Amino acid sequence: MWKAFVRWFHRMASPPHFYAAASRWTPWFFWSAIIVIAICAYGGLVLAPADYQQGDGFRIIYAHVPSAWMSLFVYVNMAIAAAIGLIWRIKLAHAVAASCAPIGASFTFLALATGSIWGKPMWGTWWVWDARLTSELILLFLYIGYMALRSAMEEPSRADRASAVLAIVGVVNVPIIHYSVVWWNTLHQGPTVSKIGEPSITWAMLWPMLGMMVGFMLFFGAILLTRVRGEVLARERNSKWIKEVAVS
Amino acid sequence: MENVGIFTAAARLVERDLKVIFRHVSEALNPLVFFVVVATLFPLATSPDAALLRDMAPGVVWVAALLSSTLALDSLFKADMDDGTMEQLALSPQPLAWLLLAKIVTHWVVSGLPLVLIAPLVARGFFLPTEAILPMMLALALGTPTLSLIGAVGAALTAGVRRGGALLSLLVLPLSLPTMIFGARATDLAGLGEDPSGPLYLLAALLFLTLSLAPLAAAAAIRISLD
Amino acid sequence: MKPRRQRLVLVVMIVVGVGIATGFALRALQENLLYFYSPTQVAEGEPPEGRKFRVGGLVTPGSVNRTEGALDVSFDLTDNNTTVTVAYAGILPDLFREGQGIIAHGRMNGDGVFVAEEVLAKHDENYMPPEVAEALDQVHGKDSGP
Amino acid sequence: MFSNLAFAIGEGDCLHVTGPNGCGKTSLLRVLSGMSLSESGDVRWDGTRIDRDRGTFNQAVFYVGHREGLKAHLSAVENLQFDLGIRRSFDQADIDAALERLAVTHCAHLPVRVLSAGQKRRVALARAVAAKSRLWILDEPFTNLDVAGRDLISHLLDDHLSGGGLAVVAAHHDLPLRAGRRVPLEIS
Repeated sequence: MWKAFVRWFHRMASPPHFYAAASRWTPWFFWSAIIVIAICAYGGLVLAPADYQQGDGFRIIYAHVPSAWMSLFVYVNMAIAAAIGLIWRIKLAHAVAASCAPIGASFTFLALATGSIWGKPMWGTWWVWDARLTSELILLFLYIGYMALRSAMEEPSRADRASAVLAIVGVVNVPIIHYSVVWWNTLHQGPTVSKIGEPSITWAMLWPMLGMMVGFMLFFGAILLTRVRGEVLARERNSKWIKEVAVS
Repeated sequence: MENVGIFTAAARLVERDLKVIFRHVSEALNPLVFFVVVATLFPLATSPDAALLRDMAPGVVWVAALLSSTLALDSLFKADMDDGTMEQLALSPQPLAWLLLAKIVTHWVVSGLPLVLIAPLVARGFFLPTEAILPMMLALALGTPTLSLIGAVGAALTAGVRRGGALLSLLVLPLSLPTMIFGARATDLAGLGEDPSGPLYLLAALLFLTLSLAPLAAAAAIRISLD
Repeated sequence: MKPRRQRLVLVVMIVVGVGIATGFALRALQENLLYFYSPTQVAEGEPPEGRKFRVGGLVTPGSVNRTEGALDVSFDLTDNNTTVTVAYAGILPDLFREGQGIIAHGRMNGDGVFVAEEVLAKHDENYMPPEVAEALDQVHGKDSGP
Repeated sequence: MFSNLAFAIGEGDCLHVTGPNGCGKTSLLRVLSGMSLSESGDVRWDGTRIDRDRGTFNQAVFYVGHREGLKAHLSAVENLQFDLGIRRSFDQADIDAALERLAVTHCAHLPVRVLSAGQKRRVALARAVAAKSRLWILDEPFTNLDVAGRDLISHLLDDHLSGGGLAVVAAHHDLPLRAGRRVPLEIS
């Protein structure tokens, strides 16, 4: 089992193989993401009942929570890919890390925007300097810093490794973001979904949210594969297999 | 012909760096002057109202400290990269992370410690109560080395980049925010006559964490910059 | 010192450093990092005099007084132990209602009234349809709290 | 930049790297010194990969690159004291002898920034002599040196090689050696 995985991993690390496989997978990811998101949007916006306190306003969680979650997930992904690239010197892993950054930054921005829209009716203000929102903002800065460092370096291999170090250093910040709700007791609610014990959210409200997370993940997969394909094309533009792909 | 231990090597590096700094001391004083000037800007930009200034004091001290420490980072590795002495450090038999730690400590003694010492003056100018001065100095003494350590990683990453100043700030400031938040919070609590020990413990935790990990990251970054 | 031993010394120093950091972090978590005072703390005079601070608690049902034709409102804030009266002039957030947890930012005036400059609703971790909330209410009274 | 290079040198050997500008001489030397990573392949010292035991390798090697690696505000003596000081215990006599050998004793106590380019080069090379490293990696050591200087470096190399030392020298000059074995390596 493990051996088979290692073999698969090594094969995927070769750009032509990856390129071909990614081209095959992308539509699957994309269309399943569309279907899952559509079903869950219906479930969340129509089927789920209104909240006893927040009314219909709570429905923005179906966009806010998955994007906030994705903003962290993508960052961790990026750091893991960067670490793999740094330790085993796999160029494809660096390409994955590089492709993650703009996607993660977009999710972070989306989480901030939806959080702010949600905050207006719920807290009475567009922006609260609470731990979670602030950490999310710092996360956005981290993404921007990562992309800036990458673009400041002319040599791709040096840019790969330097930004990998930055991603790994930045990932130390991610647990601080996740547990900030516990650490700094502020206005934001605790993490509803992972609360153990008595369920504090009814099933009719919960399943569209969990489904949305899956949908966002699939969507991320589709975008990531597309971006990595572009990255690989740019990096390997002088190699022979690219010409074969381009001709066919 | 006997190899030297890591402590002797570190001591010699500190000695060399101090010698270099004291031969053009005016440059080393810039961050300190910057700190005082930035703090002076706030009353001029807002108002000389004592109550307002007292509320702002912890924030002003920490923002000024963060900015001045970021400004000072530029000189941390850049000169050594430019004259080739960083190559010699990287090729010395001593662990590079350890040597960089020695450099960071020297750098802090020259650019961070004076901040801690002059901060009471600034704080009094902002009418911070006397009993808050010592906790504030303690918070700065715990926090500014952390800022130097985190900053060193950014400085190492941008050491090979031409005109990396703005980029350096962009990388370092977000990572430094927790330190600034806890530091300002500790100062604030002390100013309100409350117990600042919670955030002070967190500052200490951050200091030890960065003390153990930041030199490793900086060494990895320097090797990449030298490549 | 042999290189191998040097490396060992460094690894030990790193482990010890991370250990000390963890110790300090755990110690910090035992400290009160709270961001606001409870009405009991306010009654006992813990917040500094003459300075702005935050007070958090539940709005006592039946205590909300609105001034006709103005935005002025006053209400009692409780932690089920002590009560503090809050005066506020401005638009209250949607989630402000009796029994709801809120946080007010302001300072005490001479008459023991907390004059708020800002009122923020602290919404709880429960999401449920109104019927469920009602049913819960009937069983053991309104118990949404921070 | 370059590929399919394989070579080994032993005691008394001097690898002479030649080739036109921009062919990667400096890059090769940086890979050999352990400063740069090669895309593939590895560099071994006494049979061990150099990135596995940097301490031992770095103790045995001295690299002099394009940049001298001297602190401009310190004197030649202070620079040498530091560079030796982080490597091993040393005598002042080692330093004085090395500076004497490179004929820069008269300016040994001036700040390096007032020295001429040739004098700086000599001070940088004096470090390699004083460090008594087994392997010298010299990148264009003859740059900025006068005829007497070049002659001096050749003699230094002779002494180093006949004492059982190793050297890697990148130079588009001829490398007249009277001792040791010259291993030519041309990169194109």
